[in-house]
Amino acid sequence: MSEVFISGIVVFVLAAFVGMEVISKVPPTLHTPLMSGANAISGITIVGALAGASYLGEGAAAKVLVFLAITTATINVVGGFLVTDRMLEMFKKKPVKRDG
Amino acid sequence: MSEVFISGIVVFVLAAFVGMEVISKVPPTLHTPLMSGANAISGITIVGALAGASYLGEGAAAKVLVFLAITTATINVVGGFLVTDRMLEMFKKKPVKRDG
Amino acid sequence: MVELLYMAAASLFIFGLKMLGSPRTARRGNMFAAAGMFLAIIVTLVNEEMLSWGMIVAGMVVGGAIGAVLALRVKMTAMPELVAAFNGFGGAASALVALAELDRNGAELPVEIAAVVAASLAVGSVTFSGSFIAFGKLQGALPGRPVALPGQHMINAVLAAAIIGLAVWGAAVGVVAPYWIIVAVALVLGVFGVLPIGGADMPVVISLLNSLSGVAASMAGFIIGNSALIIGGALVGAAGFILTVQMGEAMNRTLANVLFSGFGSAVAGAGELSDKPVNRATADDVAIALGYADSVIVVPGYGLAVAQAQHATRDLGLALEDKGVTVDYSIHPVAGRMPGHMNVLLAEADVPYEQLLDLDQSNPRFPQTDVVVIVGANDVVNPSARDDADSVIYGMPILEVDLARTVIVIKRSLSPGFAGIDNPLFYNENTMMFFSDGKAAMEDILKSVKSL
Amino acid sequence: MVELLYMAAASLFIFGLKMLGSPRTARRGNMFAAAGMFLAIIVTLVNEEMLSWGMIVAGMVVGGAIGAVLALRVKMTAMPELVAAFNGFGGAASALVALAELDRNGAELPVEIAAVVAASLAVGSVTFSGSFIAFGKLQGALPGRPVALPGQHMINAVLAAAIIGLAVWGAAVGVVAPYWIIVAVALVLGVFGVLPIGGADMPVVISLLNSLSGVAASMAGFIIGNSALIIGGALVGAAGFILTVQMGEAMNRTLANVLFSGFGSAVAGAGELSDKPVNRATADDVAIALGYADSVIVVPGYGLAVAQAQHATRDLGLALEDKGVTVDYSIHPVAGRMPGHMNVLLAEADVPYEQLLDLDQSNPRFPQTDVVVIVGANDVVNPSARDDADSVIYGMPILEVDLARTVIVIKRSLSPGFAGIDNPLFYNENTMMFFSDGKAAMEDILKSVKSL
Repeated sequence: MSEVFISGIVVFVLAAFVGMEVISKVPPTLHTPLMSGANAISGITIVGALAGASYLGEGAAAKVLVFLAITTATINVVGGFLVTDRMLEMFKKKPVKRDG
Repeated sequence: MSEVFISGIVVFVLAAFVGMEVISKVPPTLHTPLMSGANAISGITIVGALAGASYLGEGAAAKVLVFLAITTATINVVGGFLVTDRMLEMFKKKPVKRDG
Repeated sequence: MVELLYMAAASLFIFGLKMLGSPRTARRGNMFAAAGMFLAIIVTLVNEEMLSWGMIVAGMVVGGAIGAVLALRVKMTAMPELVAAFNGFGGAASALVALAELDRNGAELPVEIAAVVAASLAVGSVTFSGSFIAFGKLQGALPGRPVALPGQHMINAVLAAAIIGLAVWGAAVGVVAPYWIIVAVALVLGVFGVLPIGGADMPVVISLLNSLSGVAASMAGFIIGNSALIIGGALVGAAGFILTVQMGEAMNRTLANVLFSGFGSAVAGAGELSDKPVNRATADDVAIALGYADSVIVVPGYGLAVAQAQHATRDLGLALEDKGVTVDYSIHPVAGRMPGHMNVLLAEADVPYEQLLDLDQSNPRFPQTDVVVIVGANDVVNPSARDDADSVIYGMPILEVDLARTVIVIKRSLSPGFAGIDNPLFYNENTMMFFSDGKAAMEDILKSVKSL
Repeated sequence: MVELLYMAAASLFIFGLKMLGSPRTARRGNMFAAAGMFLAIIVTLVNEEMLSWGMIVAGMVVGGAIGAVLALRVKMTAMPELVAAFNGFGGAASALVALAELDRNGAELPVEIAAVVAASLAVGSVTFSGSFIAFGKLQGALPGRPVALPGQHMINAVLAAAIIGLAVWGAAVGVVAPYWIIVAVALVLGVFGVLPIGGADMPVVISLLNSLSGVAASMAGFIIGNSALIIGGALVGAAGFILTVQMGEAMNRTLANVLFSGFGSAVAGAGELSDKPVNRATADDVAIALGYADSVIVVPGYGLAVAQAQHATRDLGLALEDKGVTVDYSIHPVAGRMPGHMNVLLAEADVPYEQLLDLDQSNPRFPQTDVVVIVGANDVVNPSARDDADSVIYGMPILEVDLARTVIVIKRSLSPGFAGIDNPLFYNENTMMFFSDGKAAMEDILKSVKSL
């Protein structure tokens, strides 16, 4: 195994520990926005898609794959962060207008 | 900067996140054993001392340095884990003998 | 330098996730995470020699537009579908990245790279097809109840084994074909994996798919040797896994049980419905019970979301508060179709955060509560889980509403919940059944309360 | 493979630390961490071509024997000294590893390696000398009060700047000399850094030195490119840092203030002692107050440790419980000389975990408490921190014992605490002062209680 790959494993394990620790005490009320925010973070794969675009040759298949990868990842990223913000905005509303 | 060094930085940052998250909610009662256990873990530098012993040449200075490194690190490791265990054993004692 | 900037982006993800865990900081946390993503994208665009700007811009514009429209248009009741869909797109993106790398480098790979390519394709594809099956179930295009072929588990086990076999083939021989077959098999496995899972188990399924989309991204990170992907993916994978486990605990079931039991399939647990009489109530009866109570707790369930009754429910709550009644809302961890689903709906309707009680806060309160109103919930308030050791849901932590003085159940009919079992609560002396659609019921009760 | 085994060892550290955070699992957690260390050592011994077995065995036997004897012989009251000493050895080991690498490779190093060598030497040496100054203060060989040269802060700033200059020199010229000078300067800086810090601030200092010993190990890990050191060191560095911050918060002071204020130096805050009269009490007076109380809370401080009074205190507590009195113990976060110091002492004396109250649990109780007994605590119960905006300790969270019906203070004399300020509590109407050594006092009171 290459050094890069092994240090990748180390990084993976540590990041997984961080993920577990950070999440384990979140109140149920925030589970939906948390999940949708985490989902947006998993769109980081867009970086992989963009990197793929940097060494595109002439093959049509590669072009289609990379284009689809960029598109789907962007849906995930943009949609995920936006909808999370929309939800959290609702949570922030003050309990003012009691006259409904 | 070498790749190894950079991935070292990544590993360092992630491990620091883990350390912060893991500790931040510890009850005050356990602060002393926690600190003494953590202290024993910092004795991991013994691995560096042992590695140093593997390529010792003839220089007397190097020998002295490595010997001292192994000795001090071992004090830290052995003493740290033992005393932590001793403390925690006391915490485990059941509140039975109420007749003092 | 690039690596360190990626690390900074990953740190923003970590801070963002952490802040998402607390109501005060959650919104800023989401922005931190988004800033991390922005940083990672910029770094990538600057660093790589981008030869195909046209494609990049096109992909990001199309994807961004679709994502934004979906995010801004979606009804809060449809949030589980949307999150499922986004999960699916994320999984697809990771699999596509792996395919593109395969196309570029060919299939003669070091064994560990071959393994992560196969893993990325398999996990990404399962996430994609599984998420869209979940989407279909949640949206109503597919039946919510468990759907399974005979011997479904065996079929799925064979498919999973086939994927492993194909991965070994790919690694050993170094040809591209097995990888494409992995994609096909994994897509089928995703479909077959989610179809047999009932609607009530969706919170677990969505959490798990969320976790898998992270794992897929992380595997893609190993392929291209990018630590931002590895870290970001691992964070989400681990966080989703923790949530999945918590949801399982909230149902007193293991993950394997949720995934493989076909729980609530009509055959397994239907039992007989009791033919004992129930106390039928009218809107006026309910209004009188509520209007003269000191304390009322509302227990919402998925039926509330289906009926879009969250605003009507809150209007009733406000009217009761005007009459001096204390109103709170008890939310079971797996109420609805994703973790926290009910909280989002009630927040949308401006119910203040402090009135939302979780399981641990609720149960000590019921014995001192005058009236509990159940809207569209069933299994999570079924006392069999506590009393009947033979029940399939025995041991599941429930909201013990039967300890309140009076219980009002708003429901279309006596049909059982997703667990497919009868609910003794409905036949209790102190239970009143109001058969109606949730939203209409709330509006009728509100009218009656106002005329008290 | 080696790397993965190191990662496994690091994972054991993480699980171990996590388990150390909860009473039920703490002991197993320590064993997990020790198992991780064992694994890391074995992996290293197997992996490297060990040419000097004699030296390795000698070093480990000598070090192990010293460590074991210290760990098994130490009195619980001397725990802060011991942890300080172990910290010091850890820092020394990291600096020695860096020196050995320097000796082997020479000083012509890539700039980033030169930087971590300098950091490892500086942090390790500061940790070593600072820890042994703290040890001397705690043990009584050095004065506990702040000791400082005129212009000490300026001197220390110059020393720190000199270290940075030396590091630049070393990196630029590539000779060994500056690194050795760094060690010398850092040793002096450690001495000068800790000497001006008063005994009451030791919990912060010990936490900080603990954190630094982790940082030094992590830096050593960068030098030899070993992830076990990097991870283990970073874990401890971060954990120690969090504890340091928490201790600072418990005193309402910033880290900089603790380190640089010379807080409690006699000059700064002595003020005048009030010449108001106090209520002197005898052992019999105290015994009557305690014996006829319904609820008693004992507040221990460093004086309890100095007097070795933990067992006598617990005996008195048991005697009171036999008379039907409820007895609890309130522990301020910075009571004693290291975080959690008092908890360890009371645990040693078999006081059950449930009777140990922290700050947040204690304060709501005092107004309903009949008698509070203060043994060897002073500043942490000083109401000036709450009432007197001019006090140097104003804003520090205190145990509000003055709200209890009766307060009994056991103390050798009216001398002020480490903050060097008078304590208005002593002159209150409802305060009884019993001037005596802590242990003798407890034994006398016990005798009187038994004869009630």
